[in-house]
Amino acid sequence: MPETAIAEAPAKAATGGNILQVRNLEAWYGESHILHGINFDVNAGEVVTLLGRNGAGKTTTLKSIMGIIGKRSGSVKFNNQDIIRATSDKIARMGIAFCPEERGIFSSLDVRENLLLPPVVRAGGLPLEQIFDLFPNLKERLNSQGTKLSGGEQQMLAIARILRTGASFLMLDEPTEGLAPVIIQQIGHTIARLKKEGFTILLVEQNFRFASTVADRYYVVEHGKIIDGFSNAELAANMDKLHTYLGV
Amino acid sequence: MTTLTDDTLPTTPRAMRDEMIVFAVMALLLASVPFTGVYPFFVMQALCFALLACAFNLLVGYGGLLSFGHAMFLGTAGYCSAHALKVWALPPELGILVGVAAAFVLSIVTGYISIRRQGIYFSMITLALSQLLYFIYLQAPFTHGEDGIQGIPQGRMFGVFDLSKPTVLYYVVLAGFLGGFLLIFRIINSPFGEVLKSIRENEQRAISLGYRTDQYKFLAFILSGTLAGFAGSLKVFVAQNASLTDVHWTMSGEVVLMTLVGGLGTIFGPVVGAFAIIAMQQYLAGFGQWVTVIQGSIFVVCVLTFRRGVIGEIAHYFRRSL
Amino acid sequence: MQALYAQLLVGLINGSFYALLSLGLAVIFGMLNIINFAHGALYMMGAFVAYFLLNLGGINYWWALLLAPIIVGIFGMILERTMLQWLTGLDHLYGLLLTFGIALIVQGVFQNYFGSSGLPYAIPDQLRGGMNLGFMFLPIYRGWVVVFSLIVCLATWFLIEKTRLGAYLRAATENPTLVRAFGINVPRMITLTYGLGVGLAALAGVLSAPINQVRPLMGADLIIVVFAVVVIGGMGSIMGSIITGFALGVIEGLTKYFYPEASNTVVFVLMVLVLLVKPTGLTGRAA
Amino acid sequence: QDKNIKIGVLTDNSGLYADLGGPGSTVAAQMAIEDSGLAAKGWKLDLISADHQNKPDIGSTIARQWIDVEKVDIFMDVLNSGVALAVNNVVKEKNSIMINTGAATSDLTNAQCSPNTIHWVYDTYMLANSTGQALVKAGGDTWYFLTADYAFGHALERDTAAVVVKSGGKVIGNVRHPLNTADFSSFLLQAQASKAKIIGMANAGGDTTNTIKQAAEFGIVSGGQKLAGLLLFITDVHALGLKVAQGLNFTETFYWDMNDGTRAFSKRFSERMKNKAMPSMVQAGVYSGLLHYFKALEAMGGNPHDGAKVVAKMKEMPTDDALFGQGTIRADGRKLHPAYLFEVKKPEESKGPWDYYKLIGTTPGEQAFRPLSESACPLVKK
Amino acid sequence: MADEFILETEGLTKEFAGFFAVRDVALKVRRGSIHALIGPNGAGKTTCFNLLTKFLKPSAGKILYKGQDITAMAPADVARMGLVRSFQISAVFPHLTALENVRVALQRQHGSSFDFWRSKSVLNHFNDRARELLNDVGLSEFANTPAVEMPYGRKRALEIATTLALDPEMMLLDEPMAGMGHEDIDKIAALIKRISAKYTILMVEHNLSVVANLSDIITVLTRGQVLAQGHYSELTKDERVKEAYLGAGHA
Ligand SMILES: Nc1ncnc2c1ncn2[C@@H]1O[C@H](COP(=O)(O)OP(=O)(O)OP(=O)(O)O)[C@@H](O)[C@H]1O
Ligand SMILES: Nc1ncnc2c1ncn2[C@@H]1O[C@H](COP(=O)(O)OP(=O)(O)OP(=O)(O)O)[C@@H](O)[C@H]1O
Ligand SMILES: [Mg+2]
Ligand SMILES: [Mg+2]
Repeated sequence: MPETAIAEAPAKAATGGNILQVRNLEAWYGESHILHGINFDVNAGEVVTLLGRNGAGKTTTLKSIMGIIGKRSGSVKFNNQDIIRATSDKIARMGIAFCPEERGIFSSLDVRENLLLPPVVRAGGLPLEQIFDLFPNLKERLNSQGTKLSGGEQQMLAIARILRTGASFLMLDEPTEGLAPVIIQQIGHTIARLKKEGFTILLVEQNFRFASTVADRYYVVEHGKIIDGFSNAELAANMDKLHTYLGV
Repeated sequence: MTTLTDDTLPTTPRAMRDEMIVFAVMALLLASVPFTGVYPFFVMQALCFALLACAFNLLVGYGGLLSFGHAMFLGTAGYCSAHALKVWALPPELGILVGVAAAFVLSIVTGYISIRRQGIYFSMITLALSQLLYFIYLQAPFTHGEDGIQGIPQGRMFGVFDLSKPTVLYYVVLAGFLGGFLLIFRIINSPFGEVLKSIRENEQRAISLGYRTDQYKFLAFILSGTLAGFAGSLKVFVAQNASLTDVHWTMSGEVVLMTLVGGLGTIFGPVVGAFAIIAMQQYLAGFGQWVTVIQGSIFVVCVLTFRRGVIGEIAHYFRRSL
Repeated sequence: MQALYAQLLVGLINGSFYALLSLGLAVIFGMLNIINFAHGALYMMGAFVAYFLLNLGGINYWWALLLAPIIVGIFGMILERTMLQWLTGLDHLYGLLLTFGIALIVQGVFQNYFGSSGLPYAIPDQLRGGMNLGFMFLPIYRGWVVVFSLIVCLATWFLIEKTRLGAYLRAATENPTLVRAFGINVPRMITLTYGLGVGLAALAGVLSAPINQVRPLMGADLIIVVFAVVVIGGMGSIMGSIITGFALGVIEGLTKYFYPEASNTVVFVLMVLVLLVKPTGLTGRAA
Repeated sequence: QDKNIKIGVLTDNSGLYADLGGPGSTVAAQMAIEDSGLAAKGWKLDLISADHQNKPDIGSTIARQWIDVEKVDIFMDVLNSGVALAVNNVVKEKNSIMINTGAATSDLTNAQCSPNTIHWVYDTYMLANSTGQALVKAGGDTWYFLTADYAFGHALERDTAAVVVKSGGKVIGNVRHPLNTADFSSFLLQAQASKAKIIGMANAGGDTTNTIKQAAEFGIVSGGQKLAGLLLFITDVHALGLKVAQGLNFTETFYWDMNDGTRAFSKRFSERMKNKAMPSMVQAGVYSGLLHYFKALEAMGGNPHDGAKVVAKMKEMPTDDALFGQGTIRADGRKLHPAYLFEVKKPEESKGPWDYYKLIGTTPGEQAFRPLSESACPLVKK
Repeated sequence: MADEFILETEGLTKEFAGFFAVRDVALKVRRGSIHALIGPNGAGKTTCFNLLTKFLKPSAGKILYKGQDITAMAPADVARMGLVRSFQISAVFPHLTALENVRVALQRQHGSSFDFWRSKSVLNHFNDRARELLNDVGLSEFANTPAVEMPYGRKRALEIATTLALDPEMMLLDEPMAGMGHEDIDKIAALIKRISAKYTILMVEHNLSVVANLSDIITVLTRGQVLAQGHYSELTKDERVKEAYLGAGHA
């Protein structure tokens, strides 16, 4: 697919093309070598989940794609463009958005400012009305301080604010951690709706039960490597293996 | 906020032994100074500042409290000792006692006010208190303002040691320094020191274990302030004057610099730092107007390139605590 | 009573300098988490640049008001790029020591070339003379300083608290990596912010050149007081430092009238009292 | 007896007083060495200098080290009263010599006088005396003092007030300001309100220059009041510029444009200075004091390296040089020479750079300085 | 009565500038039980803990511990009475070794902690007890490892060992399993079960299987107030709990 076509219709590019290609990705925190050659692909319009134990390197993988880790090597192609050397602000402007594990709600900003913080990087983001449709809670709390929201609302806010930007490729890191079951369900619904809207989503999850309700495909990360991958259809056949990988 | 001493290494019995060896070497080197032709007054002055820096380091390196007003203890003890020696004509040992007692009282008062504040606010409140004292001393008649207390008699320590003899004075100052240093060393490696370290590491946790942390910080503050006062009293015999320089905030800044250059939170760092800075001041005096520029550059280089300080870098290299 | 009014007004004038300087410090602390000890030296540079513009380039006061902050601001940005940016994430102490070193270097160099007693800078002709207000003789220049700095302070406050840029800045203080991952060039923004804070200092320098001697050490004595203002106002709080700056000027003015001996200490007494009652300053966020 | 002399210039090279003494003092000392012609007569002269950073303990440590290690024979300049008093003690203890040309405190020749110290150029007593007396005589009979709030300021105010009263004037008020005040408007308003004819500035350095500058702004001088500086130097006038400094009255004991001798020296001096500055009285004192010291040594036929002995010899010999004219050194170490009351010219009166002063009165040395009868110096036999 | 319930609150309330994080909570914790506090995010669980351990001052209400009113006490003093907490974010002394971590707690128990003139070698006689405690939580081989270098799950275990060293009567655990992998969760759960034989435990946890397996009784908080209380099996049937916490789809 030629690049111009993607630029014109970013959000609707859900035609199944290969949007992200990670090859041989290695990453370091200071001296410690964390990723040892990660390889995987994400196709436009699907939800892909990275599974793995604590410290396997899932978060690190997302951060390396986003360009917010000290040192990395290998190749990360987004829409056929190699972004391994780009700084994170450039990467964001190409249309990748990242919702971190710790949510990153700013306490010195109110909810509205938090929501409007990320600049619009391309046309095609969700308009505010649609966002409030997805997360009615946020509309009521627009003027309260960001970190005064409850944990679940903070998580919604964190997702909501990257939908506005026009980025069509979302990376969500453990969106359910520390949340009450009722809120986890809500987030599941949201992800399903986003998929329908044409977003591509790369998800990191510990909560396998939750992941299985939203994902199209899975990759398993261990010791900084992808050790397995299968689609939702193959899930049942792979349950045993998953038990050994994750100790579920 | 990151802590100042991120990479403090745990103290093991082996580390204790290393430290004792280094201490013995240091004591021997210092004791042999009068036989080497090194100018003793320089060393004496450096020893006083080294003790001051060690006392300061006790508070910041092990208590996590960065005081930006430690000059107030140095200066207060200095003025009080000087006054006691000159006006009341007390013998040296009592003169020192008066100075140390004054610093002790001052540290109780200022500690009581400042100890409950955290981080930068603690630094600022100590700075404010020391500035207050500075202006009081500037105006108080007994300090003689800008002129300072001059021509302080040195006298005879315990009626025996004639302090006007440089060699005698040197050993008295050295004994004072080593005594103070050993006390600090002991404090750091005492049950109290252990608690202090754990408070620095995680105060909330220490509280939840039932420690009334303010009391420990208060005691650390008093110990540090009193020892800094001891350094101030010793210095009176070396410089034979007591002046506003010793209470000015730039002196507090210099103490921070010494400790930083030597290595924050290391036992020997402040000593090395004090010697380095004092030597620099002495030998740069000839560079005329470039002194401040050179001094400033050292600050910059130090912060940008070897933040752990001399001893800190060495210790880090050998993975030992020194 | 009349004398009292006069003192109040005079206090306000001093307050303008405190406000401008502490505002710059607060911006830098709030956004970069650096306690900028070089602030006094940069203030001094502002005054010197105005002097050079006039004496070497024949550029007058009005242009200096614009140019000096830009020139010194650029100098500040170079400092940030080459040194300060390496301190991100470290304890405050290191930023403080580094900028202290920079201040020593800058002051030393200026002293070496321009001596220490200073250089004269005349009041611009348009602002010469004074008005008789009945209760006092108000030099027009001083009136101008109050009005102008008030405007600058409020404009800065608006820029930082009320605009998009301000939101970026505040967010970047909390979590620069994340803000950058949203597509904002944070390092450049921080550099510009430091430039802004420094520019404010330089602006105060230009304003003070006609009143005080243009001396290499003119900022060194002021800096500690300005620190106190920032601490009293609450570290990093923009409005806090503006209000405290002006208020402190007035309080100091009153002290000079009623008990002049204490006018240098009153700020520290105040600081101790404020911190005892309110540990994070008047409007400060928790440390 | 050998013929080696080592001279140490201990001064403020980097601080507030660096223009007053500083590198210029070293230049003056160098010129004195050259002009003495001693080198040609087989003497060996060495000069070192250092920055005491205005810290008494640094000053005294350097002094001690210079005497013990560098074998320095004589200390020159030593401005800053605190440092001077500290060095005074060291010099006395070690039997060295100090010719102090920079410090203001009159204690150096009073309670703290020493057989090893000569105070050459000026002191607070003289400044108060000369300025106070002359101004009252010229009609300035009501005074308001603006005083730096510490020992030095208090002493200056006390001494001047005494002179004012003795000469028939009246002190109608005072205000004390803290050291290193940046803004004097509050105090100036009070001084203005007092309606005194003379506002006496009992302060120094940056405090004085800021007072003057801001007084101009508040229209104090144009309103008919006069400012009297009690410790002010030509370097300050230069820094202020004539526009601001015009009309100021104060006392100095040396001005470059007094006569051919001073002009010749000053021209040579200024050529050697980086910023082409004319000599201050402190720097002039270094030159003149050193020449007298050399004369004494020559008369003794060598250097005995015995401070008290050399100083005694210097006191015996009358002084005479191109800069301060003829004079004597008293038993208490006070060098006597005339004091001049100057008024700063208006900008239009000035013919060029550094043309700043009009002489408006001269007090002979014997009357200008503290009389021995009032001295608390133990060296003075009563 | 006082014997049956080790901790009781009456009308416990905490207000943050008009917002009630905890409102009128009456909690009774039975001696020797494992009592769980659950509720949606922002329900006020952590705030409750902070009130009980005095890290926050209640706006209103009363706290009785062992029949004694502790409402006005300082946090350190509450800890000294045997009511000890853990933190939501793991709290250890990072640059002390595991052994030293535990020893700091033992030292408080046995005095001498102000002795600045004695050598710390006097502390060595605590070593045996410290090792015993580390052994209890399965950390024997980590005794000389600085806490920073330990994996996350082990830090939590260390925290519990340190707490045990105080020989408390009651422990408050705030999300002890947060962010842990499955194996670690099982280990810590087993540990908690084991120590509950001796101590009373009040804990906050979002992991339902843990709550279901461990707790004797559960209190559900929402919007700062107690919504329901009972056994897991009862609560899963409660419509209000389903709506507020478990979610519609919960089996
Ligand atoms: N800032 C850091 N500095 C050094 N090492 C780090 C840092 N952050 C993470 N690590 C290490 O990198 C490894 C991978 O961490 P990562 O956060 O990617 O794991 P994860 O798979 O996301 O685990 P989790 O499920 O706990 O979030 C871990 O061993 C971790 O200890
Ligand atoms: N210091 C504070 N100031 C203002 N509001 C606060 C403060 N601390 C907590 N809150 C508010 O009180 C409510 C309860 O917070 P708390 O931390 O107790 O929730 P929680 O039940 O522990 O939630 P979670 O499961 O996410 O940990 C939240 O809405 C929170 O925003
Ligand atoms: Mg992760
Ligand atoms: Mg919580």
